[in-house]
Amino acid sequence: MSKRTVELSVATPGADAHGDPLRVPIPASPADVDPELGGEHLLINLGPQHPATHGVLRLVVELEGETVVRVIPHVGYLHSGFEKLGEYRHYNQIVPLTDRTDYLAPMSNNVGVALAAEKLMGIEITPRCQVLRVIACEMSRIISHLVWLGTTSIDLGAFTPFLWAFQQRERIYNLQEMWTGARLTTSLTRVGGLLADVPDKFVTDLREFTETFPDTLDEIDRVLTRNAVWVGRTQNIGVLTAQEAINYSLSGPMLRASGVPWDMRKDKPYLGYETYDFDVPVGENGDVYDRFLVRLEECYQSNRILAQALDRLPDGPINVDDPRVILPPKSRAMNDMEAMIYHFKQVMEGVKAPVGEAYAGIENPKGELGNYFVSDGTAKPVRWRIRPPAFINLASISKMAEGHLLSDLIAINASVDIVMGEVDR
Amino acid sequence: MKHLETVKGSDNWLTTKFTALVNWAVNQSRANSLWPMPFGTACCAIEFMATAASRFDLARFGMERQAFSPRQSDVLICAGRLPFKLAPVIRRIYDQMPQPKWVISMGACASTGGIFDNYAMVQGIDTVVPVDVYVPGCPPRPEGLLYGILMLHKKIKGEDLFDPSLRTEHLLNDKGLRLPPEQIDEISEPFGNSVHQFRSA
Amino acid sequence: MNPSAQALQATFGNAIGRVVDARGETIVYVTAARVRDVLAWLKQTAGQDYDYLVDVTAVEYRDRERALEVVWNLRSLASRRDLRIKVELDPRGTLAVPSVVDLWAGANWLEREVFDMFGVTFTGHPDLRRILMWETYAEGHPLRKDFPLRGRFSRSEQVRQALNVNPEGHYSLEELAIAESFDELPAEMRDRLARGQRDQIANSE
Amino acid sequence: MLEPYVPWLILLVFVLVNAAGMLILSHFAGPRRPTPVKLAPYESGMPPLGSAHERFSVKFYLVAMLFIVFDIETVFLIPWATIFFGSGAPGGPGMGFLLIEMLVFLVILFVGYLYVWKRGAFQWD
Repeated sequence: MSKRTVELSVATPGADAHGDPLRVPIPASPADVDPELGGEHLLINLGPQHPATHGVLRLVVELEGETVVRVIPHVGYLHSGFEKLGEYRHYNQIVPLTDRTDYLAPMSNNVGVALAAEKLMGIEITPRCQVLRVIACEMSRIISHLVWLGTTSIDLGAFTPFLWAFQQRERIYNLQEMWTGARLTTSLTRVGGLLADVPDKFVTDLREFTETFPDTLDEIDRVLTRNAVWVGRTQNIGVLTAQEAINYSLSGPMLRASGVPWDMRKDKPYLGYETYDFDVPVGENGDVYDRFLVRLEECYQSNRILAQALDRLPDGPINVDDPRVILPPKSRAMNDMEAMIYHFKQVMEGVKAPVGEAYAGIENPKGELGNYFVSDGTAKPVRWRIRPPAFINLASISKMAEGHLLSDLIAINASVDIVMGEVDR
Repeated sequence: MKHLETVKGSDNWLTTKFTALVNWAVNQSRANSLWPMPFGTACCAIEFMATAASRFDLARFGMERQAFSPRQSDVLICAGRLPFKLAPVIRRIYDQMPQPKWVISMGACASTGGIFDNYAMVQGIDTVVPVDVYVPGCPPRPEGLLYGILMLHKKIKGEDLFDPSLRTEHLLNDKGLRLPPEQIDEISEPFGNSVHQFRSA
Repeated sequence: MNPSAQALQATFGNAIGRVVDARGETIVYVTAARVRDVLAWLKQTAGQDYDYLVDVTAVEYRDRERALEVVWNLRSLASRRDLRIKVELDPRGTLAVPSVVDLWAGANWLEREVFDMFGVTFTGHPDLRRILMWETYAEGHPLRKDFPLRGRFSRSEQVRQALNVNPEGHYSLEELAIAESFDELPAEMRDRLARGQRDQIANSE
Repeated sequence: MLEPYVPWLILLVFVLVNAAGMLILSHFAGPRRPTPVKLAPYESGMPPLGSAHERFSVKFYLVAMLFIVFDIETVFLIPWATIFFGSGAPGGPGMGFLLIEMLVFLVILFVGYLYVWKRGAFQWD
């Protein structure tokens, strides 16, 4: 930020050699004459309780006039000790904990922890369960991106996309409620299967959603993408090059917006994602505008995956039929002695895992969500580590925000798409 | 006008009717234009946003204007769990709200610490700030929160304007707590399933 | 079996301990002294180029004899290979491990969190402070196995500590310096900072 | 002679009485319960640090002054515009004369605008 000096001078009654009035220069810019007069830095708190911090994040911002000199983020204001609680829970009891970490994409978190537990125990899930889990992950991606779209557009001044986005979210909430009984805290998966099979009305409603959802996306696209204010506020703001993105271990839309084509669904496929036909949007210059375009395009792609998943939904059991892992149905448990014993052992002692450890990373809407279980043979994990994509993406905000205006800092903070439940765990 | 007839046992017909009228008028206007201070921390905040959005529409209850600063808000809605690191923040914001002010504790985690009976979580925000209405649920459905708000309306309409004890400012006592320590320990006792949280093996 | 494991054994010989290959993952145990060179080697040599740090964490086992492990998950984006490096530390001894912030900038917060939760100090970390708990948190390191689930203090003491945390619990010394507001600080805080006393607040009984 | 303005004056009086009344009434009737925390500045729930009375750089003051100058210019345009179109009345000034007069005013201000532009006051950073 260069200090600009303004040369002002005042004509005095005297005359110089050429007879012109003698001009006496006035030190116009105080900063040159007396740096102390230039104004010290102002320290403000974009504190835990702030409409633009998307949760209880706290940014201590050092300002010079309007320009951000430095941003010091403080997190931990929603630290709820999930990993400590995980060590006191059976594997199936950990699933309800996971909806509360990233509460914008609850089903995707349930699938993540179930995949890690099944990888630890070496369980192969049924094809119908695989497709249903893909449906769950893609629905979570849509509602998470819709919340991001709504709140970011509010931050930058556009209120209507928030209402459009939340109207579509309510439709997915209805589907989630139909499937699991809860709008938000779904606790969908169990080790080796799912909570319940989808009701028939679910398939028709989801089909109808996939047909009408792109219209709302087109409206949001038409309102925002070529909107002069939106473009002006987001283009080449908070730029991260591909090299910096990799060095800061970013993941998900943040990484892809900087031009690194890494998507867990394509590069380390799970749940049969390699058999689906979808493409991964990759940005060029890694600014806030590219992250918006990447996330908007991802909504379209998720919609395509949902349509394909509905076409190929095989019928058959949703749970693997291994009585040590999945509760026997109530009818058999009450009549058949062996089933009752399995039922009793599972409820009282939980599902035992072999000694060892397993890490399973999935493509969560925020980035690569990893669940790392270490087990010593008992039914409760020794260590449950959540690899938090939002936490790691947020760490780069001080690098992105230097030198920008304060209003750009709000746009950058919104573009990181943080959810504090996952950042603080 | 149902509320007016319930005034009983008052000494003098004329004055009681007058105070009842003033009470009715002021409380009615207060209840129907509560500006919420959404102290949204966790999952309940998303459900609060869904309540404020177009389907469940908080605007029907005069709560259209969400005030994000304590200076212009009447009811502090603690939507979501409250870790210990956030306790001084909610205490400071509650103190900085002008009277008359109320607090709705939305969700099981705010009301009792919920499933987080561990080192990081305040076991119920009533150990930090006085709470008027507890809304159960994890998260409470938007209808649940709206019912909680209606109960707060009923409470406000029953308040007496001329009773100073309702509106006095209670700061932290000399020990730096809101309640005596033994009462806080008693409130934060583990109950239900979390009593069975044995060793971690 | 990840080919990098053999390459490591060939290059570093006895610095590399056991190599475990289970469930499609390769885990390499490294001695604490050489872990810094191993990680730098993995990142910088042409054949390996593990340029992406997935995660840094720590694991403590329930039986006290087993060592506390610090875990690095590395990934090479080009060749799509994952590798997990582990270092075993004595839980009762001093927990110190070299920091890798200059190799991968993403490790900054991850290491701060491991320090906050386990008490493992990362030597060479630019700004090792607590990240999840407030800075003057006096109950210790929560994820250690000897730390009780509900914390060491009584609930009322925890609430009292939380409600009365001093301003420097919220602000790092660096921010206090930025604000150049040392003379505007409350008097008792000023002399407390001058005395360098930043730990527990005096019990006001 | 003032008949057309009477309703406007009544409105003005009502507005003044209303505004002043609300201020004075709330000042006296409104209960005040100050506490040290309530009077402290609101900084998103954090204890405030440092004072807000820092010195700002001069460019903000410069822009404010420029805004006032060019805003008043438009204020003068409004009454002129009201009489400009109806000015064919005999004996009154002709449209041409009014146009020239306003153009002179605008040119003078435009020269000032160019001077300020060249001096670089609009250059923000």
